[in-house]
Amino acid sequence: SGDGDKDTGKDKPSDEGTKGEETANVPQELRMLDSSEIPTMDTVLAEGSTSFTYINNVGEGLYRLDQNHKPVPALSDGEPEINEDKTVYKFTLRDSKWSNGEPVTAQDFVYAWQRAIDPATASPYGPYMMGGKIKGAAEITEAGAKKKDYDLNTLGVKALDEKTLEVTLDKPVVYWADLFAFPTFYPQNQKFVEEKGDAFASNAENLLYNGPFKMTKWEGTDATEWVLEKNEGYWNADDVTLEKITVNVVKDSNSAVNAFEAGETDMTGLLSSDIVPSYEGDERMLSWMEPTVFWIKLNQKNEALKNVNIRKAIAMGFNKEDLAKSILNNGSVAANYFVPKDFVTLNGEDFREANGDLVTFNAEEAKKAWEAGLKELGKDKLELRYLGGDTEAAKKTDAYIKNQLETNLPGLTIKLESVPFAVRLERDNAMDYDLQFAGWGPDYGNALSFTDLWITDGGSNRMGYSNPKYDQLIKDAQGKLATDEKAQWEAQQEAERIMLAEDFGLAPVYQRAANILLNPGVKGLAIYNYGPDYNFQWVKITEAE
Amino acid sequence: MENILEVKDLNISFHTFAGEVKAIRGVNFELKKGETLAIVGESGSGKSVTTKAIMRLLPPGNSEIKQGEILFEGKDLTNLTDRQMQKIRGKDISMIFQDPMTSLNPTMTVGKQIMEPLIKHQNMSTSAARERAVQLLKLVGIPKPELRVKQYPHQFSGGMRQRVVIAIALACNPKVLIADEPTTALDVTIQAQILELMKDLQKKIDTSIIFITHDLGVVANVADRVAVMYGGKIVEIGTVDEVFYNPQHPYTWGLISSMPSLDAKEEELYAIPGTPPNLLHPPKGDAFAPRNEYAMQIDLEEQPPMFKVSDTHYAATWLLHPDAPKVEPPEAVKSRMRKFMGMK
Amino acid sequence: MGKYLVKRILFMILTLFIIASITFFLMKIIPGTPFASAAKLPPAQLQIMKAKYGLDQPVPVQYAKYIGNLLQGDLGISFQFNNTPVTDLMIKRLGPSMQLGAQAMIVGTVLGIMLGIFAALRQNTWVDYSATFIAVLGKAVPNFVFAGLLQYFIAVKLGWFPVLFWKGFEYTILPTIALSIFPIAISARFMRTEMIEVLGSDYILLAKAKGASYYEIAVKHALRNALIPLVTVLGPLAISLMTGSLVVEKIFAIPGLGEQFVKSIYVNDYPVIMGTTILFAALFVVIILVVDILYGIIDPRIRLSGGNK
Amino acid sequence: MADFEANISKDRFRPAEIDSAKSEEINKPSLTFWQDAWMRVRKNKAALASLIVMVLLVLMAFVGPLISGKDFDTQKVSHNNLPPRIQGLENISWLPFDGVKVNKAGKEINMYEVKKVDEYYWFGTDALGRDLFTRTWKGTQISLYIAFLAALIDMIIGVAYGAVSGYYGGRLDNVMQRITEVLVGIPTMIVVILMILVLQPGIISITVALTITGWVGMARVVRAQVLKLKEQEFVLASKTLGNSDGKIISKHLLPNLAGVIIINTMFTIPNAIFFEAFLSFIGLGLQDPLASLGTLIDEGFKVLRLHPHEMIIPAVIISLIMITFNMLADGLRDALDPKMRD
Amino acid sequence: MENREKLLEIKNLKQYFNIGQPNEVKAIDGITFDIFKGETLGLVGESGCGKSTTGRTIIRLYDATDGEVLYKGENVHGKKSKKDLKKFNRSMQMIFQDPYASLNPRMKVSDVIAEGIDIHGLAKSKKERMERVYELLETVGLNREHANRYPHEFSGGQRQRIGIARALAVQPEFIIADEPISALDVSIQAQVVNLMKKLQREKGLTYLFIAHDLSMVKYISDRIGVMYFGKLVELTTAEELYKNPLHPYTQSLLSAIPLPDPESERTRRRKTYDPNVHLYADGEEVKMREVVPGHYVYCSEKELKQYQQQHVK
Ligand SMILES: Nc1ncnc2c1ncn2[C@@H]1O[C@H](COP(=O)(O)OP(=O)(O)OP(=O)(O)O)[C@@H](O)[C@H]1O
Ligand SMILES: Nc1ncnc2c1ncn2[C@@H]1O[C@H](COP(=O)(O)OP(=O)(O)OP(=O)(O)O)[C@@H](O)[C@H]1O
Ligand SMILES: [Mg+2]
Ligand SMILES: [Mg+2]
Repeated sequence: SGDGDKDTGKDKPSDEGTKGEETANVPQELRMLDSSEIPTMDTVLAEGSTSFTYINNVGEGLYRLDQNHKPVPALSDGEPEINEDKTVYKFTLRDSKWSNGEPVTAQDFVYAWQRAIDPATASPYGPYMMGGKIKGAAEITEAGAKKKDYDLNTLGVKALDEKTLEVTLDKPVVYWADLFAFPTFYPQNQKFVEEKGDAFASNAENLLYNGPFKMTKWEGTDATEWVLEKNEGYWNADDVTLEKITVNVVKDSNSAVNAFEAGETDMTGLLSSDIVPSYEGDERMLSWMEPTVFWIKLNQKNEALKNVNIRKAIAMGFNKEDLAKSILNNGSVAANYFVPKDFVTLNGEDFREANGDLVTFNAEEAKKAWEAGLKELGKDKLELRYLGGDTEAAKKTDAYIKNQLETNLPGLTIKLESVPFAVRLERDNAMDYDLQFAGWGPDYGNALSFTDLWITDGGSNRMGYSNPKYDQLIKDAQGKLATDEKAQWEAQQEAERIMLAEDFGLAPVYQRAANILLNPGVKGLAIYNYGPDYNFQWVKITEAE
Repeated sequence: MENILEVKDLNISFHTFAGEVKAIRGVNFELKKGETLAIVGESGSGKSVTTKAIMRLLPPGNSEIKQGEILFEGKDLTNLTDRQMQKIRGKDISMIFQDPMTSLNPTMTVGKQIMEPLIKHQNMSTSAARERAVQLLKLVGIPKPELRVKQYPHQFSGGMRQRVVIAIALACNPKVLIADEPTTALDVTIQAQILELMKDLQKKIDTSIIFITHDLGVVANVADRVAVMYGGKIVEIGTVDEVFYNPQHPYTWGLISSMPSLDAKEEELYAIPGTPPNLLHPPKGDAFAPRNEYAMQIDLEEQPPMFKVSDTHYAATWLLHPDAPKVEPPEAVKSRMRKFMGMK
Repeated sequence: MGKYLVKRILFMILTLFIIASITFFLMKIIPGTPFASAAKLPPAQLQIMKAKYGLDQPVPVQYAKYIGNLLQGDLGISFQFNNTPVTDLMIKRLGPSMQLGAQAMIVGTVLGIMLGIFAALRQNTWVDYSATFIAVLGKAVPNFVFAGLLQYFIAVKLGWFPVLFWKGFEYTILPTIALSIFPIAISARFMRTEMIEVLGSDYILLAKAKGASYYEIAVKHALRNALIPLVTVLGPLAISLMTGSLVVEKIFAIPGLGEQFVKSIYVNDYPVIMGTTILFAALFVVIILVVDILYGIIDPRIRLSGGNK
Repeated sequence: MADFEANISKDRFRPAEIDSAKSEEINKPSLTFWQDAWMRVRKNKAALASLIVMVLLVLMAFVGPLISGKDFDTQKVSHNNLPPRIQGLENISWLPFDGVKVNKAGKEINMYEVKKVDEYYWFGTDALGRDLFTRTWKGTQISLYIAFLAALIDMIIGVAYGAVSGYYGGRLDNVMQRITEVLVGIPTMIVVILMILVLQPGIISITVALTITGWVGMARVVRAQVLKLKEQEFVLASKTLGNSDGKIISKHLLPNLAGVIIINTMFTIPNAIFFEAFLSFIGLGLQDPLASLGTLIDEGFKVLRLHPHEMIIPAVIISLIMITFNMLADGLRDALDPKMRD
Repeated sequence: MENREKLLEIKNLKQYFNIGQPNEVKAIDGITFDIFKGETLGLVGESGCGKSTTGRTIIRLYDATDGEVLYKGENVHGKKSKKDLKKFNRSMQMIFQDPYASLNPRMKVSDVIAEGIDIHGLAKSKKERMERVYELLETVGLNREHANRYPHEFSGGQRQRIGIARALAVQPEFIIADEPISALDVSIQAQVVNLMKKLQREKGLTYLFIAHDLSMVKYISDRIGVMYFGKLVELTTAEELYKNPLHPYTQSLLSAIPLPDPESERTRRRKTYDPNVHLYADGEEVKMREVVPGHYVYCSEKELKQYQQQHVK
């Protein structure tokens, strides 16, 4: 997975020769802004992209995402030995050191992973990333929830010796390399963690580093300023040019832009969509497609939304193109799908190229379906509650969609309910909505991170979508087809088609574009679609022209 | 005796929402060195306005001296600049107000408030001024003055506060002291003390006093001369004996006879009927005419001039016109007049 | 006096307790989950997390526990800032908020008082009208607009001050100005009213009669008396400045309490909501006490009656 | 001194006929308290001007949405983000009503020509192509509504609370005072945000939230005033006549509180409007497509650099409202203050 | 005198404020006297000695701390039914000191006066109510045109008369006048005093007349009580009090009144009162004692003798 043609990260290795010279007398320091504090630097507890970003830059796991967003062996010395049915992986570790001088051992992995799954830790992402993938993970969580005894040693991870790590999976996983590159699977030094106790990861001093950078200043989770410096003890330190990264938190997008304009920073956080149009065509703005898709969830427990015609009418009943181009106007594109484009490719072909547009705006067809649906329901009017989204553009988008639907589908009344994110999550969980504007970003680079959402009673389905055909296809993709990339791919494409074009189980709206302001002198920034946001490992500062 | 202060044909108006209030309409009087001139008259007759005009303390926004002169030692105060006036206030002319409870600054020690004019007008050093403040407090009869200078007004009783105000007023040995109802808010016993104090002090520093009150008893106690005001004018002026024992103006008659006397027991008090004039629309003739039982046609048409009764005694009533019919004043007045004849 | 103080302090504690209790139950009715990843997590995992933070217990039990911990000075740990004790969070964030609030308070009241005095001394002239206008405008323009414009024009366009952050005195200037506009407005209007009232009082007349100049009257006599009632407004104003500077903190990227507090409400970070509320309330009761004491210091009438009785 | 002309006809010295009843006559026209107050307000130019502007604003709030011929929530995406253009004024180049926008390079482009729009949007359009003229006045309507509703409820609760607390005094007063202390002690922010989250955003919850804490100020003022008033002799007189507490409060206290109440309300109104704008900033304002001046300013502020009109117009109107209310409140205070009367 | 009907008996009345608090005030501290039907009892004393408090306690504006007030033999402060209360309220009324504060500025004069009529249902119709108002206005020397005006349009004296009309509206037998003329102009005071006297003659009213202007008090009162710091120190007829002031405080009070007579003022000697002159021994009983019939002085047994000697016929 991964993709090459984003606007960024696109410095080809060939450029590097010239850059080496350019960087000669420029201080290799990057000053950047982030939009939130780092909630935790404990790999085991991390759950958000901010944590993942900095953990990724100061730490390292078996694998590591490269400049092209491809997992490549890192602490694992070369590819692992994999057994016949692709469930047991044996890694040999390369020689590397923690920042306190101790070697990174296989035991460090076992300790970290066991800690992540341990119910006593109550890590959010540990069980999420391991459950159903690493052997024994789901069982431990179940036991923990029921307050029963559990044995951490049943987790499928073993240190055969100092340098050899054996991982046992529940079943074959196509995207296994992505998993082992994910920060949740990074090692931790048991002695250090236990020594520090509660203080572990509470600030820069109470952490160990084994990645390209070290944190030299970070006063804790609520710090609004931190500094990363090159880690000379990193096994691949020669590859790192950047000496120092200074990060400051700025929550207001306008303020960040002001700081950038005043030359106080080299890089802003994501721009709010209101700002983007004023930088159109400006070389300082960096834009790319995120694999984040926004859609309207249709609660199929609702009497009316059980009706496929009604769902079809809603899914086709609003003009997404106008929304993306005129209203959002920040590079986002209309989504006629739920697996995003620029996300996964197979043999150079994007998932989207193959599966195309599945549900497009068509006012006429929508109206037809609407009337048919109403007839089937025996109604001439319908009122639906619409649970609003939480993004900055949400209110505008919601207003627009409401207006579109009500115009295009006569007899429909939409009752907008805009609520904060935490409330929406809870109501999503309780399925207390009719329509819900929501979005999803992946955690690993496989279409499964989207397609497995909609299996019957899937943990994140939460809209009552259920189709045995769909379930079967996904089950196959996760299971028996896992070793056959092509077949797995096609099964998922078929599933997506069924879900959208036949069942109209979801109304996709748009795929989001991301925009930041970046000093043109900053080269080699790697931007990732899932897990961490950025990797600074290859960044070089050149004279800005 | 020389005149230290002369007020000539003073006319003052206030501009209010309702229109022009002609509060003072041609007031004339003079104050001699060392004497006490009492101004009596009912509420709203213009007593305070007259004296505030002398001090140039009328509210700056809506008041206007339309006409007239106020000569202090020959200088016309109405022409002075603010700065020149500030030099006179508190030094040559000082003033005591009616309400001792509100006329002291609650957040400043009593000592400081007494020292202020001393430092300002007599260029005293702080320590000298403090010493003088203690002396002044002693002078006005406040026990333990050394302690008291450091206290705040609220730690003083009403009578003591008024003494402090008097001390402030006397700090620079003023040539003229204006006392605007200095005892109205006080008890009779305390009033008596304050009056005695003022008379004592007047003797010591030989100042001239303008004493405003509407209590005739107080007037009888303190005054050398008396001016009776009504409706923005002085209607009768004379020595205290003349005004009390030989009053000429019917309003003065009314005032005197409406006071019950301690010895005689009247069945009914003499009451001046009606209400004071509205100075927004002052009457064409004598302002007192509508309440005057002896009013004549001319009273309604023309304002009476000041008729001379004696060298020191004048009254503004047409009754003194030779052509006017002789009228019988009320019994209380008549008995006084008889006494007056006897005195002569 | 001592007895009075003890009584006051006991009552303060009771007030705090009531506030804490009310907030606790109110907070529990806010809908929403405290777990950011709730959309992804399987039910078993959510269960484990709830158990860890004691959220699976009945509310009264949670309440009893909370109050128990509170009495031992333990405010719990934050959800959003993983495992960080609320006390630490607040201590770090309180500094900038207090400094900014205090600076804005000083600038605001000093300027506001001056404006109010000028307006009162020149009542119903253009000076008065323009002072009133400035004061009203200060209240009329929403804070975020004012702060945003200041940042853009003064910092970005003119480059006179840093745009963002909290790293030294020059960084505090723009936020202080932005935040002081409200106290300027309040104190200017209050001061004007009080000054006019004081200037009309008998003792001012007496001061004039003493020959005091314009300046002496305004500064020596009127000011202090007009200030006395202002003190009562200053307390609550100080609180709102030191705690409610959300807008300014956000726009100028200042690591203060306001922004963090609002966010904690959004993400249902219960311990932080509680901790901050208790802190604010404690600040409030203390400042009210301080104001009362200050009142006594400024106003000799109160000082004495308080002492005597 | 008595140098009068001697020749005054004797006739004039005959006794005058004076009607004794006449002396009790009052020549002033009878002005009630309110007439008198109105007269004072009229004399105060700033207050009068404010009153006129305020009436105009209120009028526009109701008439405005009707006269542009456009709907406040009709979206026309192809017409979005247009600058203002007004017939007749469009050719006066220094007025900002020519539909021209200055782009980043400093070049003026007529957006109406670019987008091929024939219509006139007097205040321009927003991101969804909705007519800002209509939305602005609709927003004014809602802001005013919120303000008035908040003021009203504040007035009712605050006045009742303050009056009862002050009138009965003693232990009841003590308890009620402590309650307000606690209420004030809970940060307004948390109460408001909690209320809005619990009740869901919208006009009602904003009003409720405002009301929960907003009335404390009013209660304080009223209580203080009642404490003063209840010692007034006219209240004692009513007591000696045997009047009941309820009657005394309603007939003697409340009418005399009217001035303070009105003045305080005048100050409450801008506070409510301001607060609503603040709520919009933290995302708790009204639900689209409804708009208040607060939400309009908030939305406009985000695109200030690109489409300044979207913020400036509502900001000017909110400022006008604030200023007029404050000036009027000042004027009323002067007019109703008993100390300022004769 | 002795056989006259007692309208009101005040027995050891006490009124303390802020009891138990550090700022406790003993505003009246055990006073005993009677008021006879049809008389005017004057009450004088320096500011703050408890005159107003006495009046207000008698009319139930305050609950007495101790002692009792018997009105026609009935305890005023005892528990009362609503009906009894109304009856009481009708029989006893009050006139206040401040003509500006005693009328509700937001009420028309007619409503001010008719308040009592409304409360006690003394008029059957609107018309009758207005008739009563007009009648009352005329009784106090105002005219019917005034009914529709507001208090601020009247002068102090007129307002005071409106206050009197309000009190008269319920046809009381007993009126407490708390410094009804202190705030009035000299020229107006006589109007009000004359009116009060006239009403007393015509309606057989009984007054408790509180003031500190002794000349006016002497003029209007049949008997006068002198108060000093919450205690009644002397009580006798007006004539007797001026002729034979026995208590040193009374003497000092009388000597302080300035008379509108320059001649006597020039010769006046003021006496001062020092409470220490009494030199009461511990345990000595100090109370109101009758020095000569009808003349009571607050004194000890020893002083009584002294006073009796001092007394000149
Ligand atoms: N600031 C003012 N504005 C308008 N009218 C005023 C002002 N000051 C005084 N007057 C009017 O001037 C007239 C005279 O008032 P002044 O204060 O001199 O009366 P006075 O004789 O001192 O009465 P009192 O015995 O009540 O003090 C009154 O009619 C009063 O209403
Ligand atoms: N409600 C109250 N609470 C506390 N103290 C009071 C109260 N009313 C009166 N007092 C105090 O009781 C004492 C007697 O007051 P009162 O008003 O009866 O005096 P007075 O003789 O009427 O004085 P004046 O001549 O000034 O009217 C005073 O010291 C006063 O401060
Ligand atoms: Mg006066
Ligand atoms: Mg009294």
